[in-house]
Amino acid sequence: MSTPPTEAGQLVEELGRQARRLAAEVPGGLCRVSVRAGDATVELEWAASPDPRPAPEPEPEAGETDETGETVDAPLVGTFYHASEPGGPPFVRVGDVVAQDTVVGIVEAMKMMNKVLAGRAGTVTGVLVPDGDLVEYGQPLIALASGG
Amino acid sequence: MSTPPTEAGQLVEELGRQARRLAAEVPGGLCRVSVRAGDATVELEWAASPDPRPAPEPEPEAGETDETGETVDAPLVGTFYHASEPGGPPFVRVGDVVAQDTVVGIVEAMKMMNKVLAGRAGTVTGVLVPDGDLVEYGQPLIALASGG
Amino acid sequence: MFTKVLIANRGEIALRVARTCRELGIATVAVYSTADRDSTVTAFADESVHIGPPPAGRSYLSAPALVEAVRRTGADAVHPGYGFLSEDPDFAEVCAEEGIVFVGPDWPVLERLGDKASARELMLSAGLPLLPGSGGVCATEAECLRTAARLGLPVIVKAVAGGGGRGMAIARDEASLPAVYRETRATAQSLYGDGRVYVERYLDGARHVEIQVLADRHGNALALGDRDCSVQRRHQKLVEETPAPGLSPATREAMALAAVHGVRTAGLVGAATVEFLVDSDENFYFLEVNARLQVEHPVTEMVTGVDIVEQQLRLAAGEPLTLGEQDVRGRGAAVECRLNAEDPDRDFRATPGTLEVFHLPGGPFTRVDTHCVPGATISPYYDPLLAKIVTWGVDRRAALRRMDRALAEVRIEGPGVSVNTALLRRVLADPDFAAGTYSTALLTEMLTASGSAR
Amino acid sequence: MFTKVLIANRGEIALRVARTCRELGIATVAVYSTADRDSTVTAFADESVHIGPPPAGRSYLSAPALVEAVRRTGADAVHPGYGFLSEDPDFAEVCAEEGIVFVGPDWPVLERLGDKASARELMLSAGLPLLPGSGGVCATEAECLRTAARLGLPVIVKAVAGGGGRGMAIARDEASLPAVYRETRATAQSLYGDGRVYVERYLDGARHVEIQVLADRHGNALALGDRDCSVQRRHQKLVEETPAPGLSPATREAMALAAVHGVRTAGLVGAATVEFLVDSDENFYFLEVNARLQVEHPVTEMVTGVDIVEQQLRLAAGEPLTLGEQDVRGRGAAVECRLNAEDPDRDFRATPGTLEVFHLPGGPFTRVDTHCVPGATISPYYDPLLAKIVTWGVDRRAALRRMDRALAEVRIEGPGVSVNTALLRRVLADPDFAAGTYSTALLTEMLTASGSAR
Repeated sequence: MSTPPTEAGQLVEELGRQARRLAAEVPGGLCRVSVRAGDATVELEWAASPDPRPAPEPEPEAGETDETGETVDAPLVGTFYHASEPGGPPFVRVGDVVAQDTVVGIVEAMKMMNKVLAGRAGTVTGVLVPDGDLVEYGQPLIALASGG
Repeated sequence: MSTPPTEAGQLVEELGRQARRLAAEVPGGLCRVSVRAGDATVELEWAASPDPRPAPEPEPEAGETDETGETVDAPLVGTFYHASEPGGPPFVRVGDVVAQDTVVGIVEAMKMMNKVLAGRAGTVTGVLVPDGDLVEYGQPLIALASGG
Repeated sequence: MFTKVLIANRGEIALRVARTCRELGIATVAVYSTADRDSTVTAFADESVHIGPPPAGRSYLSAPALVEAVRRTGADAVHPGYGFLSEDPDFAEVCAEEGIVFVGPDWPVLERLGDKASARELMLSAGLPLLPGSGGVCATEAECLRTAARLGLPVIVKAVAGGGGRGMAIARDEASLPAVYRETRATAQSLYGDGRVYVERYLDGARHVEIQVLADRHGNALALGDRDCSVQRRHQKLVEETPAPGLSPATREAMALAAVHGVRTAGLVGAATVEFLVDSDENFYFLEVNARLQVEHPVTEMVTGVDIVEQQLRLAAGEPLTLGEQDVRGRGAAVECRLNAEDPDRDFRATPGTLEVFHLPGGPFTRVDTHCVPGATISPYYDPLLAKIVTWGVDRRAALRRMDRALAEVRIEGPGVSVNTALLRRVLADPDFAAGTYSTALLTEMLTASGSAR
Repeated sequence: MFTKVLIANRGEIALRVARTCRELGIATVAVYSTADRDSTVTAFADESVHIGPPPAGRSYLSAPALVEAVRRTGADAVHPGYGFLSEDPDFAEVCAEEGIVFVGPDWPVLERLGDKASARELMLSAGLPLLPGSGGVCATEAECLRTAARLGLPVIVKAVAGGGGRGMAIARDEASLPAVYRETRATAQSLYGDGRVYVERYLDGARHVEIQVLADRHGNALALGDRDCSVQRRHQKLVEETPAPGLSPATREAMALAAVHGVRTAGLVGAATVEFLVDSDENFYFLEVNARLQVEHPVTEMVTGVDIVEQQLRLAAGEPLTLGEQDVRGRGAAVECRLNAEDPDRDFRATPGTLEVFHLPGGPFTRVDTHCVPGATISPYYDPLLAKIVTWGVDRRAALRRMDRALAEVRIEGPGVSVNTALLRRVLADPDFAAGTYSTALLTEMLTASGSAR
């Protein structure tokens, strides 16, 4: 079935994007993906069933880079800091070129400092959250243009 | 948007047929018709609002001929009789040619005898309900082929 | 008990009755007009009969169609719900002649109570307090004017054949009375084929309070508490609650006694509601008897734990009333809101259409009665009631807060469909309503004050 | 009372808690994982916080995420619902340290009751009857075998850190005991990071009966009646009812007294359930304390008229218990059925998917708690509970017939989605269940007898 260049087609495309994003955030065990818009359906199913136990908690230090590559998002709920200490120099400024493992900020949750890594190479085009603000999971923190 | 010759198209056609049939059964005051299948919608709206009072009860003697012209349907709930008296000659037999006002049967409801008229000219191709059976509203009684 | 009951109604009440039948092990027959072919009760019932085209006169109001549907299915009883043929003595008489049990009072009782003038006389003879009035039919305009002069204005002119808030009009001054008299006669003639009217003094600022009564064939009768139904638009109820707020226990008891006595005097068997007007001094006056199930019966069910439809069926089957005062003692308070597909901003005009989104509340102490499902079409042929939301609480305040929570969960959307949810929430927020000091004037005053229903 | 409560849960219970908060005028904060972004409670609540990705370990089980969500929104209390962190002493302790009220018992109480061995000791000291057992942790296989020899077989090996039906296994003969012991240790280690187990005599044909208790900070405690939860699949409850059928009033009272005494001895404040096993001679034995809201709390609510979530909030806010015995006297009977997206024919495997059709019952004396709507997607990350259907009746028979009527109205369809409706109706139709003479063996026997769950 070809996707017509209509609103419905665009909807399907966006749904697909969301599905891929969700799948990317999950450590494993994906079992079925179904995308539907009106009568159009795309469905994928894998043989293995998902693991019912909670996944081992990964050390939340890498920022989640959204798949459009535009932002580095908060890896957990907490307070976002630009610098490692009050008044200290910020980890990154607009225009900085970062590598995958560059620390771009810190999210403090229950007195634990969690480094936020860029996750990919690029150039910082914006710092989206003021220093000291409370952020929720997935909230965009840093705008990042591809390449450097 | 053109209607493709698909299942959806057939669905729309069938929905349209149902809507027309419903509309035909109603004595007046039709206000809005909406036919939808997936994203395809046909909608018609009339300016006058329907009369909230019950319509005056028409004398139920004409059979309701369905719009395909294939059957004469029961105009009310009751007992269907082939003849005007027990053992008498039936009003019609298969092969009979009938006019619009030919009596094709009787439906008795609460001791009232209601004549069933053919409603249109044609040839009787079947008597669908045995003599003395209880019929519900709209139940096909007589099969009728067009012309004569 | 019956083995098969035909439900001569549609919408939420047909499903309501079918549910209790199922719970009692009674087979159910639904009837439907062409417009209701795919209704919820048709899917729910054990059998269904197509009784006619959409106009009620040829389907739900057609006694021959219903009687033949009973014969076709072999049902041994007919439950008429409310509205349609539920208080029609002719239908009840035909059922009796055909050997079908009509789940409601005997037809002579329906006839006596259905004529509002004879019902007044009957209750007067039973000693119930009545508003001063014409004491019978007002046959001429001159008689009407004389009566009004004697009673004092305002007066209300009512159709003898009316009921349920239809066929009545108020005259506030002498000048307007002749027109009101003539118009009410004309309306009554066109609605009921009976132009007779009578006249009563009209009480401003009164409350509409009613008593739910059950009575058996063996001389037992019992009141199941009261309901306040003063929130009305155009004499149609919108919000109902039990117990009626702020009444003294003495008044409550006196009304219950009067209602039970009135029902017994009428020789009524089954469930009935005796309606009263109550003034600010707690004087109460008989209005009419509704000799059938009421729309608002669920509030009484939630507070008393009595299934009123079950009681109707048992009483119609000739069983004696086994409930006593101790079984029907109310717990807490309950309120009902009627969700209608209507536009309060356009004089409550019905807004039929397709329900693309239809989401109703649930959860603790919340009851929902509806025949609608997402995708259903609300037909213009019948009343616009979509659902009844009923909430219970340990007290009135708790029940009302719960109702507001529940109404906030309602999401109903469809092209052209307007629902009165916002107006209902405005009623709950009204200071007089919240204080329980409202009267039948509440809604009119609210709408007049704001110039809008929203 | 609180001004803003964060609900640290998801699904039907998050909505359940939010509803009562709204009714009490308390602002609500919902939290959601990425999988629950468009959930009903997120739409219902005043605010929502995205706390993590779908796996519960990084969202609903993440104490830091929840505490930071509280700080971000300024909530003054956290309601944990059931499951997830509801009985986690570490989370409760962190809340206390951060100045957040945890709506549940104080953390030392959770710690003491969460360790099943110490809870046993505590209840033994309070004089509650216990099944003969190891009297503490069974540290070695040899000790386990000695204990079993002393108790007689069958025995049940239970994880000290277990609860809610997980981390336990039965050994029916001596030969199988070592394997059962080793496997339970391994399971406990992997599920809870705590491999300690203990051993109790196992009762065949016993019933699972629990007492709902409320206790305040001022020394008052009250039982709200009992519930029978013997219909279980793999130690998970499926059907629950109140009152427990067929118990003598003396046993009922003795269990209630024991439960209240146990809760007081533990110093527990809030709502809790004390679970017992009851044998055919009505001897009862302490099993465990669930120091939180139970899934099945609505049956108690329908019978007593008490909103248990409201009580939890009041008690957590330090208010004294104002309810007395006379306020919680039960009326009638209630039963709950859990609608799960699972396939009884495939060992109750969860069947996540999209609910294309989602129609639940309503009407008289019927309560529905659900977070699902048509079109919703059931995620594979969480438990498969779709809805709880609760019905009330004047007696057990009426409640059960009503439940069968209600279940017959359920229509849930979606690709790959299987729902256990038919199995629930089979339970209702089972002669032992209908007679009220069933035990925890009921479901297993039903499934074994038919070779199929349908």
